[in-house]
Amino acid sequence: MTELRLQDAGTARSQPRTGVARRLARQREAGLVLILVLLFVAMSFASPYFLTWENMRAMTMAFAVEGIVVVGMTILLISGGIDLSVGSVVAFAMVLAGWLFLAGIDPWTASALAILACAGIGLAMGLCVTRIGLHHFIVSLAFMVIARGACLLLTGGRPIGLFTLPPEFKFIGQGSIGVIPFVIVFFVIFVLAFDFLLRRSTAFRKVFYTGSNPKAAAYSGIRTQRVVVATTVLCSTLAGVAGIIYMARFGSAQPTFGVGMELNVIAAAVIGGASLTGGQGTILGAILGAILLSVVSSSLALLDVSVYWQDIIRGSILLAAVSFDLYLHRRKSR
Amino acid sequence: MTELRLQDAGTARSQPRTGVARRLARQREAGLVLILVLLFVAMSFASPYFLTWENMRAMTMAFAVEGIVVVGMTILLISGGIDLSVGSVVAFAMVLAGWLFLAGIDPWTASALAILACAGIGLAMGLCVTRIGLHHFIVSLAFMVIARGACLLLTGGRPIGLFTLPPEFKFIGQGSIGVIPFVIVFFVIFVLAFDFLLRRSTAFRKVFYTGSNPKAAAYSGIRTQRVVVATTVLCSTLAGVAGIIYMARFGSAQPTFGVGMELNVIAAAVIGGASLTGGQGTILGAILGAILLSVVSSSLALLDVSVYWQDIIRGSILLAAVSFDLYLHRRKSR
Amino acid sequence: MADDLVLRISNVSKSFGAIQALRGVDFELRRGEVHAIAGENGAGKSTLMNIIDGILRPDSGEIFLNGAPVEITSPARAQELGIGFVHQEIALCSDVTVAENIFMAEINASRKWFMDYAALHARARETLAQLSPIEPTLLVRDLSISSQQLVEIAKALTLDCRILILDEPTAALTEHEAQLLFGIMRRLAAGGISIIYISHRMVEIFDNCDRVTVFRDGRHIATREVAEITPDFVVNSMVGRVLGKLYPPKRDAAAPPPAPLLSVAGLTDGKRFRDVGFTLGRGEILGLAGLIGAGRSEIVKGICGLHPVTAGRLELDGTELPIRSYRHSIDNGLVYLSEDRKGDGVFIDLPIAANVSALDLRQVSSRWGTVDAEKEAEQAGRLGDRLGLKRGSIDDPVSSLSGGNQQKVALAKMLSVEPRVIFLDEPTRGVDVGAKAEIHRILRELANNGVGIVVVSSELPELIGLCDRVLVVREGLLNGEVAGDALTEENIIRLASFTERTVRPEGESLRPEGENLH
Amino acid sequence: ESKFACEPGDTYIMNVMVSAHPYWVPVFEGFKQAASAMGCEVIFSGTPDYDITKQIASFEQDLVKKPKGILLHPMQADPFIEPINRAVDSGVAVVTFAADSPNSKRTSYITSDNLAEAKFAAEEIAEQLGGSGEYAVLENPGQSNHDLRVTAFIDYMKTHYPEMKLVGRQASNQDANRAYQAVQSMLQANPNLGALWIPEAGSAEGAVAAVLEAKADVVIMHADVTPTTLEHIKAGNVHMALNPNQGMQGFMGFVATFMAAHPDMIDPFNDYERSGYNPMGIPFIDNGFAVITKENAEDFDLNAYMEGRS
Ligand SMILES: Nc1ncnc2c1ncn2[C@@H]1O[C@H](COP(=O)(O)OP(=O)(O)OP(=O)(O)O)[C@@H](O)[C@H]1O
Ligand SMILES: Nc1ncnc2c1ncn2[C@@H]1O[C@H](COP(=O)(O)OP(=O)(O)OP(=O)(O)O)[C@@H](O)[C@H]1O
Ligand SMILES: [Mg+2]
Ligand SMILES: [Mg+2]
Repeated sequence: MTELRLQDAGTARSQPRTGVARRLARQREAGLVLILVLLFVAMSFASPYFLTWENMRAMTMAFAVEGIVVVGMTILLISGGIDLSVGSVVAFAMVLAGWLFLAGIDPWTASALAILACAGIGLAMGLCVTRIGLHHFIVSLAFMVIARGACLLLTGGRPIGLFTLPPEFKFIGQGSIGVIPFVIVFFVIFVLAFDFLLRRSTAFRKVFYTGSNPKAAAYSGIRTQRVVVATTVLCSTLAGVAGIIYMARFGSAQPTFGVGMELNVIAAAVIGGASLTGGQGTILGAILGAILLSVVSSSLALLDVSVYWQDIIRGSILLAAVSFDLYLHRRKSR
Repeated sequence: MTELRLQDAGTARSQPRTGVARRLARQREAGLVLILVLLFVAMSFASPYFLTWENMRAMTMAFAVEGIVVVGMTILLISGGIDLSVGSVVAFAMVLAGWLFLAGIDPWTASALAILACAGIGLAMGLCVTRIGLHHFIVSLAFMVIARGACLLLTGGRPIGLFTLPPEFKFIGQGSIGVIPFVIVFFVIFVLAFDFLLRRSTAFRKVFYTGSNPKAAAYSGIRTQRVVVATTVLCSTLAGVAGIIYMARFGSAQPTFGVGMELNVIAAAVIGGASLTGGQGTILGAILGAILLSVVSSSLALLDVSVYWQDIIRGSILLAAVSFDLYLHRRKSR
Repeated sequence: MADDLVLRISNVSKSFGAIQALRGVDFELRRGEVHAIAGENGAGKSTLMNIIDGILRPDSGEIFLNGAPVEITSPARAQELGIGFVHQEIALCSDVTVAENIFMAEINASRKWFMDYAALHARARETLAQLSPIEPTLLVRDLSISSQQLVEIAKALTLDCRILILDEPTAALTEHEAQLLFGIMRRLAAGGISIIYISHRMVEIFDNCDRVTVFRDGRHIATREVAEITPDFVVNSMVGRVLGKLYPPKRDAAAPPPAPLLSVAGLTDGKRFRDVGFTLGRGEILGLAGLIGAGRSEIVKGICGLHPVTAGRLELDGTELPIRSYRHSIDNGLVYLSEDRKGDGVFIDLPIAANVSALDLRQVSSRWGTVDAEKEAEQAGRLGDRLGLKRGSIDDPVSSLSGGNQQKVALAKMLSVEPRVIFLDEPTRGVDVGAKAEIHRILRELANNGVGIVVVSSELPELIGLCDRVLVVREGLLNGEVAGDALTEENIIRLASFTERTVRPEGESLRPEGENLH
Repeated sequence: ESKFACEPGDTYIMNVMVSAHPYWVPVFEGFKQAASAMGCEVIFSGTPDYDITKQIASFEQDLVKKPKGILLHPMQADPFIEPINRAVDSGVAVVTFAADSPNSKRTSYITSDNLAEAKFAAEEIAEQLGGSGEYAVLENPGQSNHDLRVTAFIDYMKTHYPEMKLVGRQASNQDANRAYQAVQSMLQANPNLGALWIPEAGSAEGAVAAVLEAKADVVIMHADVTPTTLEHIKAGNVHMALNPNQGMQGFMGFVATFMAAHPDMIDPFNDYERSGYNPMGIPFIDNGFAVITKENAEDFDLNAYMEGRS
């Protein structure tokens, strides 16, 4: 089959395996880890500030919240869907929670309601896909515009200042447990939990089946429509959670927040081995993808590379990293 | 089959048919035409300015040049690819041609070189896909960033004023043949030509085969890699052509032009029946999709709808239109 | 004699990772002969054909065409060399019309700028007429698997080739279409075209082929004139041992009729079939026969909740069972094995173990709702061994298996749950003789344990050898039933084809002829 | 009757890009106040998108409504030359604000002086740091007024305060999260960073979050305001913000547009009759800017201001 186009040839298989295969699967992520290590070594020579605790902390903070969205997107991609609305939904969660808070509701309830509303958006999208039969792409594009519109409507386009949020709420975004920011603690636990669930739980196994071959899944008695709706809802819900954390962190809600986030998030998942045609992907890989993207950006800023060169370098590194990863993966699987 | 996800069930089939089937195929586009007609009737009641020649001209000009990119994207989608870099490549063509012109090269040669450079970007992307085996999505995302960086680098982030472009060059973008702008004339001929080619020419039929099932196409002796490279190059080249026309129209080159264009262009193609998994799509449908998106925007502007509502309405109309279209299509195909 | 050799394969080897698919294989093809290749699933037959067609490159070895060494680098090159190939796995462009699929290679090679659709459709209609009247303007996605198989064959017939490779072309065809195909093959061979014919059906090999080559474990075992040997010889050299009986003993016909397990009444979908009614006994194996497109698949899918029905009643063990969804059916012990292995039978990119466990994950999960990888591997290993699955690691994707072994994975999936009623649509498609006998044995064993089994098959000997009773479907109606001594090919074919297009008034008795046959 | 008033039905349009941006709200408020003083109708128009093609289309659609004049914020200068000229030729007065199209036939241009803002900011920062230290900027390549605020700032520093060292120049593209990341990195690379100049408020929100997290002592100045940055100013996290006088921009913008639509009201001492230009033209009107500090931050709460207006 060497002659054929190997569109997805390099993407990972993420099913739990035993023995050799399990080690191989780990090695898929090992490719990305290797690239990251190389980057870290290079950077620690290039800048004395790179390998400092503060910089590591800062870099982690830079992708931790978006990482939550990456998790949702990866699961959705595995099920065969895609969601362009995540950036808008993040903003919507911020704005709605902020608006409710200013209307006098306590911030925890306001946040819960906002996250629920995001889940509602996910449900609406999921039903459009399964009931009407539209494609995820076009449905989420429409909801990306609608959710953004809702943000504008709620705020009149103006950012909402939430300086009055109580400190225990702000703790979510700004607090630390010991020296480690709460955001990072939350993020790490969250990622490990979802990585475990995705590899092991029967519920998420059905997501793989559905994404790999929806027809065969239906012929295995899996209610694929429910799986699709559930993953869509999950992705929107996690975007909502991320929105609330951002709100706690910035102490404000911006209706224009998260524009363009979707491409970044999808890119992270794909770098980490998720397939755009469904059935493949891992949380760990996707998060490594997000880390790669973020560390490259942070490094360029740290080195004070000219703005005009940054994009070119970022794009090239992205390309080089995925090519190298694919190369490693191919060699290993031989 | 009720249990199955009907992801792409509604997307068009674009093969030429005979007799009844042919009429059915036409009707696919007829669904979109019907939606557009309804919109036009509603709008002409809603606003006395809608059905004026000036408004029609303004609305047509708003999508004509982008329509050229839509054509390229549709063909690429049919072949199974996707291109997120079109917006950046449009800007790159403008900026490079403008830069060369200011460096003393005559505008025609400068434009030809710029379009050639865009084709080169397409070639690079196509080779990354076919040779390295990366996915179109991630490759074009990287090139979207790189091309944008190249624009910034060439211009230092500032627009290039091209007031000194000779009038015969500006004619491309600003001139009229009789009362009809040259851009519109060019666009109509261009679209009709490509629509015909895609339906009839043996070369473009291979694009359908490749997109529908690359393996089967390869088994039939089609060099699918070449087809993929060719469609990728074509898409970038047409983006380059659009960039040159924009430059002639605006008399300037803007490094930030076309941000977010890719989603709009892909949405138009998908509304018009192109499948994101390849093998399906028509030029006419895609252009009707572009017209729909553009007319909705223009109509909202004309009606002075509050900006805070516009996005919500736009998103909802998009959703309603694709659902209605799918509904019509389903009924008909019964 | 030497110039009679069209194709010579010399010492070809090919491996996929750790799996050695071909080990120094030799093969010779003469002009105008029909040369059968036989071998167990995973013996390397398809791999060799893929090498001849340029889809795969051999690790070592040489290919000679008309005495000259050639390097076949791509299917396009193979076509230039006059090699045509009907793939075991259907590979068609589903978004494209039948006509364009048939003439794809020609369109590709054509120097013409524009398509002439009128001529294309006319010629496609002509080609198809030799096999089955499929409308050339339909999209391939709208065809049943068997029709797609016919299109795949028609595609090869249009090629101007000197060597034609047919890799299990009849696996999804009924007797009728298969006979048409054999007629065409003989005509082509008479015209000097050499044909490589791969099949697991001995009858076909012995009725239609001149020579036969046997492979085992990637090795060339023997090549003989068909006239000089017996089927037993072929089977024995394939399997490497003497095989017992092909079919297990049936239910004792003298025994009292079985207690009814599942009864179906008035099943109608408003399109493909209507007023279907029958009763399946406990421990009975019931066959469903019919021509392509008779609607057998739809009927069984309808019973399982995989195809919408407008009317109909099911009774399982005497209690009514509403048709809701396939999940509901599974939970009540009804399972269905699809005829479209690749389309909806297996998850081609997922590991073998994950495929086998898909029907009921609870069996392989821990108390906490997490999949236990060891249990899963154990289950797949056990069922795989039972079916003689030839595989690498249990974690390899199904795509790394040979066609017949993929079918075994699909079967293992069915057997993983303990169903009360099993519907099998072409269960032994592409399965080798040995494994087939084993599958039949397993089915009979299940039946003896009280499971009801319905087998849809286009292979009449299988229906006759395996089933206690066979229902014949014609144009969506049950047209009769044969059992016992009346269970013969002639009777089934007669019921299946009857007079063409006789319109039967609604409500008239459905099985007068069947009654007569008892 | 005063000639400084509208005939019934005379309509004036304010056309902008990214029309949901809150910046336009006080501008349009000023525009409306002037219009109502003169008995004119107003329409707020433009495109919600950051897309010049759409803005041109909306501008051309404005023309279909036959307004007396349009106060325009052209997203880019040159692409608007032809549409503006066509409008002016068809008798619709056009005045630009906040961004210009200098080569077109627009009659006047009103804006806050970005150079003056940059100069003020540079002076203030240099003073705060005592004339020497490290500073950094955020920028949005491609956004002309932001570009001007940044480049002019850097140039001014270079020429007037050679002791002030530019150590970081990162793009944030008006995205709080990107600004947050960029400032974090800059703080890591430059522990002695003393000041930050940010050309708009959206990025400032992210920048402040980063500075607070790093517990760094940085003098932050930015242009424009949002509710959050106001609070930061009140809390002392942001040193100072410079805000264009949006009300005057809208008010004077209207007046200039009205004047441009009524050239017959003036007969000045110049060659306008011979040369044919609009005698009401004013090449540049400076609407000025306000300096927002702890003391006056209260008065720049847009939500409070818009309370009871619409
Ligand atoms: N792409 C692949 N990757 C790994 N192993 C493969 C691949 N294709 C085939 N194999 C292995 O090569 C061996 C030969 O397979 P092949 O398909 O040639 O068998 P076959 O004789 O055609 O069997 P069948 O009768 O089932 O079609 C099998 O063991 C199979 O598992
Ligand atoms: N989705 C569909 N739309 C239209 N026609 C279809 C569709 N699916 C199948 N058919 C038609 O139905 C017939 C095949 O149906 P089906 O496969 O159920 O028959 P069958 O009796 O199971 O025979 P076999 O499985 O041997 O082909 C063909 O004539 C095919 O053209
Ligand atoms: Mg095979
Ligand atoms: Mg069937």
